[in-house]
Amino acid sequence: MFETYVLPGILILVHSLALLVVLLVFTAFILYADRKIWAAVMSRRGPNVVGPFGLLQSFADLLKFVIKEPIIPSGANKGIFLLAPLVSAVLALAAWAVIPVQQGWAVANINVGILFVFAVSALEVYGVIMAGWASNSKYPFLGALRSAAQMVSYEVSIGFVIVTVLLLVGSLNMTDIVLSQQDGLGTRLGLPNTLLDWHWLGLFPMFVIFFISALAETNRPPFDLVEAESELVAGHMIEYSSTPYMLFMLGEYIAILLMCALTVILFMGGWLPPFDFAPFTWLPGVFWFMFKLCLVFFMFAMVKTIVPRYRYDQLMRLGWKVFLPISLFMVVATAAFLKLTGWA
Amino acid sequence: MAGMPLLSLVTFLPLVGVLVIFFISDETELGLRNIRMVALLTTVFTFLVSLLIWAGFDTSNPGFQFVEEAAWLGGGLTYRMGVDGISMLFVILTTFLMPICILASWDAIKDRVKAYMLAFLILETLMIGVFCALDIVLFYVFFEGGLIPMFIIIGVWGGKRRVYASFKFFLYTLLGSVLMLLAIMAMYWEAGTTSIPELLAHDFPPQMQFWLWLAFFASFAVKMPMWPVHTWLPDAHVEAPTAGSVILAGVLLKLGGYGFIRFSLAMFPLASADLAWLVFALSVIAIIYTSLVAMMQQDMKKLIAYSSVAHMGFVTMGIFAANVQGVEGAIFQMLSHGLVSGALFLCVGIVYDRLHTREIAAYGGLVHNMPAYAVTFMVFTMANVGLPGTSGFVGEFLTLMGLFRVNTWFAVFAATGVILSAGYALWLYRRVIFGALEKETLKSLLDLTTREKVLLYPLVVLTIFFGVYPAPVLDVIGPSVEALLVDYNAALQAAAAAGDVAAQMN
Amino acid sequence: MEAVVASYLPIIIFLLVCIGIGAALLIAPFIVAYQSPDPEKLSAYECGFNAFDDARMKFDVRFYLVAILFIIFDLEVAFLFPWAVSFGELGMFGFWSMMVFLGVLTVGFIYEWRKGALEWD
Amino acid sequence: MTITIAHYLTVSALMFVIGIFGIFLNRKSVIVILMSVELILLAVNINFVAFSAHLQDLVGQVFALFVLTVAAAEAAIGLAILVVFFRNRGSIAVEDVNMMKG
Amino acid sequence: MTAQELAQSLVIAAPELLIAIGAMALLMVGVFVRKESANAIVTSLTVALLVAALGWMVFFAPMGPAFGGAYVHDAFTFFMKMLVLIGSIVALVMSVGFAREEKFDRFEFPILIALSTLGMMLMVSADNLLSLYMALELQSLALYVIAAINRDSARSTEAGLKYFVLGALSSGMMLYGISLIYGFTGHIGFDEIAAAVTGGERSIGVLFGLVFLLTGLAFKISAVPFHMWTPDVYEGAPTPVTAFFAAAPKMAAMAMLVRVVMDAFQPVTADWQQIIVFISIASMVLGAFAAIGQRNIKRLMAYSSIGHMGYALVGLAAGTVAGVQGVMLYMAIYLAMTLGTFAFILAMRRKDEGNVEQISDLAGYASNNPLMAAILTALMFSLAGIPPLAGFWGKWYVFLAAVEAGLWPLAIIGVLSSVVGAYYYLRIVKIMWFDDAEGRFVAPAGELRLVMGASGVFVLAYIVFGGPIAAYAEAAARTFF
Repeated sequence: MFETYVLPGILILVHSLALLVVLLVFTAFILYADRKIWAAVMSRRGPNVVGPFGLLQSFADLLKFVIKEPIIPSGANKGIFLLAPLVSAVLALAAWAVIPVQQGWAVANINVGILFVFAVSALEVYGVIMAGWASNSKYPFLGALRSAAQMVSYEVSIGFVIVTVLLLVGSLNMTDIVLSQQDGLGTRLGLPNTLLDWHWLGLFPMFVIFFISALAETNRPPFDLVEAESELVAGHMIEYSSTPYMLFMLGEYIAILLMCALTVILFMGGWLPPFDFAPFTWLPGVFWFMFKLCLVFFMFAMVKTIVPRYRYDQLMRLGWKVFLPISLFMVVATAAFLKLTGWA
Repeated sequence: MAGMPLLSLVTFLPLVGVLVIFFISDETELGLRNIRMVALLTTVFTFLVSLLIWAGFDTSNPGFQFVEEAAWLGGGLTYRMGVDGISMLFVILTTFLMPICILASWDAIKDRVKAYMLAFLILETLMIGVFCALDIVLFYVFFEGGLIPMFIIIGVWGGKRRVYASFKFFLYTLLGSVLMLLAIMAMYWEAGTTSIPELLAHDFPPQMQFWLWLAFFASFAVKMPMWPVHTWLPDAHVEAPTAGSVILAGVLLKLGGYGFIRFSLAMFPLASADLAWLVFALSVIAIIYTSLVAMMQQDMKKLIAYSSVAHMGFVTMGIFAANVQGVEGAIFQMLSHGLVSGALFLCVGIVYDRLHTREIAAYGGLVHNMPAYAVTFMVFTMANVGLPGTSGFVGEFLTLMGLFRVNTWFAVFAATGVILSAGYALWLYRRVIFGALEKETLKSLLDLTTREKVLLYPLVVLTIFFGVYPAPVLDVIGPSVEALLVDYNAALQAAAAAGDVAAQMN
Repeated sequence: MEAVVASYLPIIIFLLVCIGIGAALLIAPFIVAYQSPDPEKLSAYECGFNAFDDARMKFDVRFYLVAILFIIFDLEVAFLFPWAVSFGELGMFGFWSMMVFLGVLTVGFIYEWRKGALEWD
Repeated sequence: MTITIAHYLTVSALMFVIGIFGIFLNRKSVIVILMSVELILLAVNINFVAFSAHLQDLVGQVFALFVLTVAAAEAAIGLAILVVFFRNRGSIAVEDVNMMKG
Repeated sequence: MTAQELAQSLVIAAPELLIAIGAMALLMVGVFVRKESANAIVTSLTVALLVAALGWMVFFAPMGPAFGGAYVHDAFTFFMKMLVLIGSIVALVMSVGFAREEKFDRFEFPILIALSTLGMMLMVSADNLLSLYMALELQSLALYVIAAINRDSARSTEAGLKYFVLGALSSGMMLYGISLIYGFTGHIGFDEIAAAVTGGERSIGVLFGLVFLLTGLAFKISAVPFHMWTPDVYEGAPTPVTAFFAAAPKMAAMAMLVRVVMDAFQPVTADWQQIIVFISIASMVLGAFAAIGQRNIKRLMAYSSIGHMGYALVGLAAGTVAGVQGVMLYMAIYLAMTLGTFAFILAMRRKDEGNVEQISDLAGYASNNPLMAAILTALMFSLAGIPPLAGFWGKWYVFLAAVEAGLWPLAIIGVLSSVVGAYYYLRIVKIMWFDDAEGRFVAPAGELRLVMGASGVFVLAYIVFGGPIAAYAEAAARTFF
C-alpha cells in the first residue's frame, strides 16, 4: 500500500513543489529582468531600490498586492470574477507539468506531452473570457473579446508549426522531441553533433513564425493590444485589483516562460549542449535549458522594447493572411520534402 | 376481324377524341362547336364500333371472348381484356348512353366546354375499361379512375351544393374501394395471379373468403349504392349536371352490381352463400325505406335518385339469390335501369333547362303544352314502375322470381317495393304532367326540340322493345350466368362435402 | 493501459498543487488586507460617469467569425497531429490522403479570403 | 474497485440523458441547446473510446476523432445560424423561436 | 489498400469524386468571377456538373464495393442515387427563375446543393456506420445552411435554426446508437454487424443501439414522431429550397434507412419491424389529419410528405423483396410528384405581390389556366393515390408487400388514412376548379413548365411505361437477399 501508492505520491508532490517553487522564483527574476532590459534600452535604470540592484523588486510587488484591498465591482458575477484569474494562472502553471528541463526531469513524462501543452494553452482563453464577462463592464468585455480573438488566431499557426516539428520527430513526447535533435540537418551534412542539428535551422521559417506567434499568443508587445493602456486601459483586467490582478500577471509571465520553453524544446534542442564535445558537455542539461530559456526571453524583452505596437487589423491580418498560409504551405513542403528524400 | 383488339379499340377510342379536343382552342364560338362535334362523333363512332362486339359475340360460348393479353407492369400484372355474356352488354350500354349524354349537354353546358368534354370522354374510357378488364388490378384501376372525372364533373358543372356532393361522392367511394384494394392484394398473394379467369378458377379458403367478401362488399355496396351507405347518391345526383346524372345512374351504379356478380358471387361462393342474408336484409330495407323517402321528395332528381337506390336493392337481391332467374334478372334490371333512369334524368333535365328549377311543386299541367314530352315521360315512368311491356318489368319480375325460390319472406317484402315505386313514380308524374296549367311561368314552355327527340326516342324504343322481347339480351347473358352458377353450386357442394368429411372425422 | 494511466497521475497532483498555490494567493488579501467595501467604490465607472448602458452589448460579428474559423482550423490541426507522428510509417497513400485533405482546406481558406471573412476594418 | 466498461457506459449514458434533457427542458437560450448537443456528442465519444479500449480495436477511436470534427463543424454552423437568427429577431430565447406554428 | 484496389475504388466512386472536386472548383469560380454574374455562372455550371455525374454513373461507373468496404455501388444504390441526382438537378433548375425574381443571388446556394447531393450519394452508398455517419453529416450540414440561406428573412433563419437544433439532436441520438452497436457487436461494417447479430444471442445493447439509430434516421425522413421540423422548414425556407428539401434528401435518407435495416439488421427483422410499423402508422395518420387545416401550401406539402414517408415505410416494414421494391418505386414516384408540385408552387407568382403561398390563392385557377390546372389536378390525385395515376402504383407496391407480410393493421390503417389524405388534395382541386377566379398568376417560366410537364407526363404515363422501372427495382431489391 505504502510503497505502491503513498510513496510515489509523496515523491511526485515533492517533485511538483520543487518545480513550482523554482519556476515562481525564476518568474520573479524574469519579471525583474524584463523591466531592467526595457529600462536599459531606454537608458533608464529600472528597478534599483529594493535589495541589491533592485533584485527583490518582484517580491516587494507581491507583498504589495497581497495587502492591497481586493475590490469586486458591484455588478460583477462574483464566482466567475474570482475564478477567472485562478484559471489563468493555474492553466499556465499546469502546462509546465510535462516540460522536461533535463532528460528525465519532467514531473510527468507522458506520451502526448506536446498535445497536452497545446490543449492547456488553448484553454487559457477561458480565463480571459471569463474575466471579461464577469466584470460586467464594457471595456473588460471588449478587451476580452479582442484578446480571445487574437489568442485563437495565432493558436492555429502554432498548431501548424508544431505539426512540422512532429513530422521530423515522429513522437508527441517532449523528451523524444528534444532527443531527436541530437542528429539533424548538421549531421546529415557530415558535421559533428552541434547546434546546427536543432530544428531551428531546418525549419527556420517555422521557427520565426513560432516565435512571433508566441508573442501574440501571450499578448506580449508588440501584440499587447489587450491591455493597450492608451486604448483599452488594461483590457479584461481593468476591474481587477490586488492578488486577482496579480494572478493574471503571474499567469501571463508564466505563459511567456512556457512559450520560451516550448521554443527551446521544439527548435533549440532543449537541454542539449550547443556542441556535443568536451567543455560544453560538462555542464548539466538543466543549465543549458535555463540558458536557452533566458536567451529566448531576452529576445522577447528586446522585441518589446524596439518594435512598435500593431494595429488590431494588422495583427489579425498577419495571423490569418500571412502566418496561416505560410505555415500551411510549410507543412506540405516539409512533408513532401521528407517523402521525396526519404528522410522520414 | 378476329385479330383486331376490338375491346382495346373500343376502350381507348374516346382517348383519341381527347387528344383531338386537346388541341382545339376553346376561345371562339367555332372552336366550341368543333369541340362538341368531335366529342359527339367520337362517342357515336365508339358506339358503332362497340356494336361490332355484339355482332361478333358468340352467344353459345359461356367463357370470355375477344380476349387480349399483353405484357404490362410486370410482377404478375398483365394487360388482359375480354368480355363474356355478363359484361358485354354493359359495354354496349355505356357506349350507347355516351352520345346521349353529349347531346344532352349540348346547350346546357356553357362554360369550360372543353374540360367538360374531356372529362366525359376520359370517363367513358374508364367505364368501358371496367367491364372489359380481365385483370383484377386493371379492373381496379378503371374502377377507381372513374372517380376523378366524375368528381370534376359534379364539382364544376353541378348545382348549388356541388362541392359538398362531389366530396361526399369521392370520399365515400374511395373509402369503400381501398378496402377492396387490400383484398385484391391478398388475393394476389393467395392465388399468385391477378388474372380474373384464373382467380375465378381458384378456390380461396373459406375463412379468407369471408374477409375478402366483406372487403369487396365495402366497395361495391358504396358504389351500388346499398342502404345505409347510399347517402352520397341523392346528393351527387341532385347536384350533377344532367348528363352527369345520366352517366351516374346509367353506368356507374352498375359497376357495383357488375362487381358483385363478377367477384363476390363468382370468386367467394361460400362467403356469398353465408352472407346472402345480410345482403337481402339490407336490400329489403333499401327498397322499402328509400321508396318511402322518395315519396317525400320535393326535388325531381332526388326522387329519381332514391328510386334508383330502391331499384338497386332488387339487383343485389337478385344477384345473391344465386339462381339463374335472380342473376339474369339482376343483370337485365341493371341494363334496363341504365336506360330508364338515364332517360328519366334526361326528362328532368329538359324541363330544368327551360325553367331552371327541379321543384316538383313548380310544375304541373305540362301535358297541355308539351304533349310529346308527356308521352315520353310516361313511358319511362311506367318502365320505372315495372309495368309489363316495359323493360323494367322483365328485370323486376325475374329477380323476384329468383328470390321467391330462395326466401319467400324477403321476396314478399321486396314485392311491396314494387307497389311503393308505383306510388311515388305515378305521383310524380301526376304532379308534373297532369293538372291544370296554372302557373304563368309554365305557359310559355315549348315542347321537345329535335335534339331532345333524337335523345329520347331511341330510349323509348329500346325500353319498349326489351320489355316486349327481352330474348336478345337474355340470350347473351344466359350461358355465362349458367356457367357461373354451375361453378358456384359446385363450390358450395364441395365445401359441404368437405364439411361432412371434417364432421365425420371428428 | 495501466502504465499509460499512471503516467497521468503526476499531472493531477501537479494540477492540485497549482490550484492550491493559486487559491492561496487569491484568498490571501481577503484575509490579510484592509477592506472597506462601499457602493460608490464598487459601482461601475465609465469615462467619468456611471455606466451608460448594459455591458452585455452587441458586438462585432467578426469575433464570432474568428471563433468559428478557429474551431475549423484547430480541428484540422488535430487531424494533422496523428498523421505527423506516424508520418514515417505512412506510405504514399497516407501522404496523398493528407495532401487531398489539406487541398480541401485550402479551397475553404481561399473562399474565406475572397469573401472577406479575414478582413478586419 | 476496478473500473470496467460498465462504468464508462454509465457515465456516458448519464451525459447523454443530461444532454437530451438539456434540449427539451431548457426554456431559456438556444445556446444551451447547442451546448447540450455537444454534451451528447461527448457522451458518444466516451462510449466510442471506452468500447475501443475494451475491444482492443482502433476503429472506435478513429470514429471518435471523426465525431470531434463533425461536432466542431456542427458547432460552427449552429453558431452561424444562431447569429443570423439573432440579427433578425434580436433574441435567442427559445420561446422566441415561434414565428411558425401548426 | 493496394494501389490497384485504390484505383478500382476511385473508378467505382467516380461520380462522387467528380461532384466533390467540381464543387470545390465551383467555389473557386464563384469567388473569382464578378459578383453580379457569379450566381448565374455557378448555378449553370453546377447543373452541368450534376448532370455529368449522373451521366457518368449511368454510362460508365462499374458496380462493386470500394474503399475496403466503406462504400458500395450496386443496383439499389444506382437506382436511389439516380433519384437523388434527378431531384437535385431539377430543384436547382427550378431555383433559377426564383433567384432572378426575388433577388436571391448567392452563388453558394448551388454549391451547397452540390455538396449535400454529394453527401446524399455517399449516404446511399455507405456500407459501414462510419461512412454512413460522415455522409449523413455532410448532407445535414449543407442542408442546415441551405435552410437558412435567406439570411435576411426571419422565417428562413428560424427554419434553419429549428432544423439545425432538431437535426443535431437526431444525429446525436443516432450516433449514440451507432456507438452502442459498435460496442456490442465490435464492428461497424454492415456485413459484419449482420454476421454478429445472426444466430446467437443479440444483446440488449444492440437493440438499444438499433432503436437510437432508427430514431435518428426517422428524423431524416421526417417520420413521426420526429417530424416537428418539417412543417416549419418547409414553410420558412425559400421555395426552391423547400422543393429541394422535399425531393432529394428524402430519397437518400430512405435509401440509407433501407440499407441499414435490410443489410445490417436483416437477421433481427422482428426487432425493427415493430418500430418501423409504429413510425409508419403514426406518420400516415398524422400526415393525413394534420394537413387538413393548413392554409399555406408549402406547409401542406410538409404534412403531405410526412404522410408519404409513412406510406413508403409500409413497404420497408414488410422487410421483403416486394417491400424494398415498393419503397424504391414509391420514392421514385413520390419524387416525380413532389417536383412537379413544387414547380407549380414556384409558379404561383402574381405581378404585384410576388410569390404567394396560400392555398386560397389558387382559387379559380382552372379558368385562368386550364392546362396547368389539369396538370396540378393530376398531381394532386396522384398524391392522393387514385389510379390510374402514378401515385396509386406507389401505394400498390408498398401495400402489396405489407399484405404479403401479413401486416394487416398497418395496411388497413394505411389505406384508411390515404382516404383522409385524399380529402386535402381534393381541397386543392376544389379550390382550383370549383371556386371563383381571383387574380391571375404571371406566366410560369419555361423551366417550371418543363418540370411540370415532365412530371405530369410521368404521373399519367407511369401506368404504361412503369414495367421496366418496376422490374429494375425488383432486381435491385433482390441484392439485399
